[in-house]
This record gives sequence, C-alpha cells and structure tokens, in this order.
Amino acid sequence: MSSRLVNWFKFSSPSTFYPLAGKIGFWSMVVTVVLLAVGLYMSFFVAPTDYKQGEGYRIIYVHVPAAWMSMFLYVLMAGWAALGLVFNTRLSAMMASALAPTGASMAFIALWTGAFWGKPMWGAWWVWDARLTSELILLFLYLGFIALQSAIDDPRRADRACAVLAIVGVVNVPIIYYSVIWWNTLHQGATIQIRGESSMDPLMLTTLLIMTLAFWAYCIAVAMARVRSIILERERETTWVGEMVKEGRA
Amino acid sequence: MKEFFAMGGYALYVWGSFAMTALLMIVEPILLRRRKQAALARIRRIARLQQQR
Amino acid sequence: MLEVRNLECVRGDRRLFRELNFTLREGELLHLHGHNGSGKTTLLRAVSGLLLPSAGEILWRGKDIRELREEFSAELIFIGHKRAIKDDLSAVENLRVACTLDGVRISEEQAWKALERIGLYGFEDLPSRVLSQGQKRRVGLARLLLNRAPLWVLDEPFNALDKAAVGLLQGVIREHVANAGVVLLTTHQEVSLTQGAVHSLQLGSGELGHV
Amino acid sequence: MFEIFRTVVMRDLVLALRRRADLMTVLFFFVIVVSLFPLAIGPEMSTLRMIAPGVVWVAALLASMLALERLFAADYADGTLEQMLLTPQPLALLVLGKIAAHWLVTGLPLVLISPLLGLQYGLSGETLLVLLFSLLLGTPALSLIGAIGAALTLGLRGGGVLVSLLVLPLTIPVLIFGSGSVEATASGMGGEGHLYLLGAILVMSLVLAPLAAATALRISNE
Repeated sequence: MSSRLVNWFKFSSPSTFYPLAGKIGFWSMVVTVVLLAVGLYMSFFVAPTDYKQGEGYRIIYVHVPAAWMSMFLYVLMAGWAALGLVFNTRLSAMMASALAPTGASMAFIALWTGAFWGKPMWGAWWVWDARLTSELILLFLYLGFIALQSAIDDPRRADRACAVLAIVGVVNVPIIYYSVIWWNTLHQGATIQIRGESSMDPLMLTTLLIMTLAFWAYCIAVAMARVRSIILERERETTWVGEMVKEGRA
Repeated sequence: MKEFFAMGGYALYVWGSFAMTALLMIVEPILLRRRKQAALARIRRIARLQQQR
Repeated sequence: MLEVRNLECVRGDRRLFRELNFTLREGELLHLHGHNGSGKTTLLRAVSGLLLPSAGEILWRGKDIRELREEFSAELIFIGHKRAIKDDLSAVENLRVACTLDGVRISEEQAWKALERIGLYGFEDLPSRVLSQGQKRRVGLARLLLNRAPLWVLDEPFNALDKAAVGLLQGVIREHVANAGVVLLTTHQEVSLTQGAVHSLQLGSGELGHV
Repeated sequence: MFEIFRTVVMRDLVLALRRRADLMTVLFFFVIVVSLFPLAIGPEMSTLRMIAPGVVWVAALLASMLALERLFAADYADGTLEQMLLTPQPLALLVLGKIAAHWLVTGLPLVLISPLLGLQYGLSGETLLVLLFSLLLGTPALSLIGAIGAALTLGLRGGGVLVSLLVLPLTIPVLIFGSGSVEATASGMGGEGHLYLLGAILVMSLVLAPLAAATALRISNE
C-alpha cells in the first residue's frame, strides 16, 4: 500500500469520496459488462473442449474466478478493517463492511458451482475436497462478520469490532486452509486433482483470466455502490448529504 | 443449436452453475439500488422534518 | 495537569459536544453540569481513556493520554455509575483486589482501617451481596482513601449515599484537592472546597447538533 | 507482573468456587452430549470406537463455547471489567489471567473426565492417553480463541449463539488436529504429528489471543 494511497484515504472524508465512488462504480460496471460479454462468448465458443471432462469443465470459468475473488475480498476486507482500526478513519471501516456481502456471495457461488461440478465428475453433490471445504469455512467467516456487524447497533463499535474479527480471521485463514489439506490427505490419500491450471491450454487460460477480470470489475462496482449507500445511511443527518440529495446529486 | 444447449450431456450442471452466478450478479445490484432508494427516502424525510421545525 | 483541546465526541450518530477546551491544574476541581444526555458521562469516559473521542486531544502533564496508556492509568481513579465490586467477594477482598490491580500495596489491616473510616465497621468480611446499595457504594469509594492517584474522575459519586457518607466523601475530596489533587466530577449536589478553585462547565448548552 | 497475574487468577477461581453449582453445568453438558451418541447410533462397540474421537472432541468444543458466556459477562455487568481496563497493568495480562482461571474451571474438568468417557466408547490404553493429552493441549486453545469472540460480543443480545458463530470456524484446526491425533493413535499410525501441531496452535493462541481479546474489550467497553 503506497504511502500516498494510505494518506489519501486517511484524509479523504466520506463527502469527498462519495462522488468519486460513483464514478469508479459506474466505469467498473461498464468494464464488467464488456468483459463478461467477451468472457462468456469465449467460455462457450472459443475455448476448446476438455479431452477428459468434455463440455462440463466450462464450469471452471465461473467457479475459479468466484473462488479467487472470495479469498481476495476477505484479505482486502481485513486490510481495510485494519486501516480503519489503526487510523481510526470511518471511511476505511465503511469499505470493509461494503465488501463483506459481495465476498460472501462470491464464496457461495464458488461452493454452488463446485457442487455442480462435483456431481458429474465424482458422482456426488458435495465432496470433502480440501479446497471446497476451505471455501465453506471461508463462507462461515463471512457470515460471522456480517452477523457481528448487524448485531451491534452503534456503527463505530460495529466497525471496530468487525475489524478485530476480520484481522483475527485473516490470520487464521492460512492455518485453516493447511489444516484442512492435512486432514484431507490423511483421510483420502491423494486428493483428486480438480485441474492443473498451469498445464491448461493457453486459450482456456486467457478465457479464465478474462472472466476473472470481469468478476474483479463486478466486485469493485458492487462494493462502490454499497459503500455509497452506507455513507448515505451513516451520514444522513449531515448537511452535505442533505444538500446533495436536495440538488439531486446523490 | 440444440447440441450447444446440451453441453455434451452436462447441460444441467453447466447451465445450473452459470444460471446461479447470473442470478446473484443480477439480484445483488437490484438489492443495492433498493437500499439506496430507502436511504434517500429517509434523508428526504429528515429534510422535511427540519424544515417544519 | 489535565488539558483538553477541542474535544469532540459522537454517540451513535449524535454529536454530543464539539470544540471543547478546558485545563485543570493541581489543586483544582471541575464540576460538570448538564441535563441528561448532554454527554457528561461520555466526556468523563473520554478523559479517563475508556472512550476514543472522534476529534481533539486529551493531555496529561503535556503528553497525549493515548501515548501514556498505562502510565496515565496509574495516575487515575475512575468511579463510574456501576458499583465495580463483586457480590460474591467480601468488602475486604474486593478492596484488596482493586488495590493490587491499581499497583497499590496495602496490608490487611490497612484495608480494614480504610473500610472502617468509610463507615463499614462490622461489615468488612461479609459477602458484598448482603450489603445495602449505599454500603456497596462505600466499598467502591474506599479505594479513594488508599490510592495516591492525583487525578480523580467521579461520575455521580454521591448517588445512593446517605447524608453521613456524603459528608465523608465531601471531606475526602476536599482533602485530596488540598494536597494538589485534580478532581473532575458530575453531581447534582453542591461541592464546596476549603482550598483550591472550583470550576464549573456547562455541557449541552451549545447547539445539540447532529454529526 | 506475575503477582498481578496471580491475583486475577486467584480472584476468578475464588469467585468460581463460591458458585460451585455453575461449574458442574459445563461438565454435565459435556458428559450428556457424549453419552447421547451411542443412544442415537447404536451400541456396537466397533462403530462407537471409530466415532469416539470425533464425538468427544465436538462435545468438548461445544461445552467450551457454552462456557464462554461466563468469561466476561459478569464483570461487564457489575463494572469490575471497566476498572480492569483502567488499571496500570497491561490489559492482555489481565485477560490471560481471566482465561487461565476460566480454563481451570471449565476446561480442565473436561480433560480429566474424558478418559472415563473414552472407556464408554471402548477406547483403550494408549488411545485414552492421547485423548486426554490432546484435550489438555486443545481446550486451552479453545478458551483463548473463544475469549476473543466473548470480548467482541460483550453485552449484545443473543450473544451466546453469536459467539459460537464467530468462534467455531476459527477453532476448526484445533478440532482437526485434536480428534485426528486420537484417531491416528487408534489406527496405529501414531498421533505425534497432530499433537505437535496442536501444541503449535496453542502457543500461537497464547501469544496472540490475549492481545486481540484486550483490543476487543476496549472496543466493547466504549
């Protein structure tokens, strides 16, 4: 995190950030639509059929980006939370709580598509594979964050309590991940390799990257929209929000 | 065209996955829009209250 | 010497006070006035470091209390609304635990003497749950007799005390301020001092503005 | 420094022992939950022996979640916790003292009674010993991690269930290595690897959890 960015966010108040979030949100939604269109087209028509899994493998074009995003958003959320706790800035804490629901939906998508992929490949809707199990636990961590956020009425305490939870959580994620892998190898022998990314056909890889960028842009757009709503809710009594709404700039 | 939708026999699974992803990626923005409208309505109500006082 | 510079505190989304400035030197007492909900307790909690103000600084002997942390706590006693004693422990046990945690080494009979002086003779080793509200309050206040901390932050200290106890506490406060103590308190009673200055600060008089 | 730690531990132990009945509730809960499974799954020793480590460990986990409620709630209610925040002692040390006392009162009994329950499931000799030892390493870690959750949800309505929702995902490694060590010993593979990792998690929690819980306490007491 370059110091310029840290200072910038430390000093930028919700009122200066609100319009900026609108712009970023709008343009990232445009990027999302474009990338999704290209990505989906490539996923179905350009990327070749997998010699082993046939057409079924195309689920990875949604499963893998969602899984990556769910992990990335959690780390980002913990980063914002830590920033908010250390610098006592309300905006960083709002960013953290803006990311949580999107992270949870990404984790859910990853689990859903993982299950839909497991059924044809291994014959069962749920397979206690190390990665899927860790994804499930990550979803629990998200749900814990959201539950704590809604359980505390005072917004300041909610932000700072959730910050501590997010930081404790992000410290535990690698431990949980490796303990699940240890647990998995112990009980099942070698895990069934879902896919080896590196050995993938370059065309498949580019499709996957485009879809990931599309998911990334989508998460930014949604997070920006949510942080704007949070700002409106938290700052509803302030004069700058009142004028902005009156002039229809909200 | 039909065999495209068949997805080599994996139709249920491929379309099931993509449909759920699409569903979430549509529902979430809609919920956000509704949340924003609610916030704006509340702000306007506060503004009206302050005018009366 | 306690100094508060343009302090601002927010509770929920209501701003209780803004641009609050005052200085308290040794041998001075600040009597805080204000109707309920004007932020008196919030100010006391902010000054004692329990609560993080949304803006402004609190300096003790010239240094920010958040940097001093434990050093500042060593020089402070905060008596809040709650009684801060365990019902299952006796008055003596409560007092000894409190003093040890405050870093004050006291012997058994020093504790008994303090409890006797605060008017709990004969109740020292009963479980606190059998004591009356006023007596429980006195156990909490007995710490004031034993602890040498210069800064006292008292939130409605006279609550639930009978006339004798109020007189006793007034005397203890007067004595503390007389030998260079600093007291910051809120109460609906009158506070008179033999030596040192009594300042008063009206909270909530300014605009009850929202954030 | 150590005297302060000892004072906090002694204070909490005295408080707990004066309400002896409360101690038993956690222990009884543990024993009852463990005894439920044979009734649900059937009395064949072979299946019981296979599920024993998992059942005992999950029951221990749930019992320690249940017990977390009493860690800070009473002190928060009567204002003594507030005073602890204002003492010149490092808060993490006081929190560690409280967690130690809490473990001695709620965690240790589980450890001591676990061999007995192991017998109920037909475990024998070395496996029983490993069960006891894994709980000895695991339950303090559960109390430490649980303390963070208890501190975060202080004074919240529905705090009991919320603590479990926040803390259970974080205790999964302890569960995996704890029950894994017993199972590995039972199947002859030897559970040392698991116990070492369990010990590592305990040490890490000992260092980090009090700090996180102290921060959480300051936030909850604003």
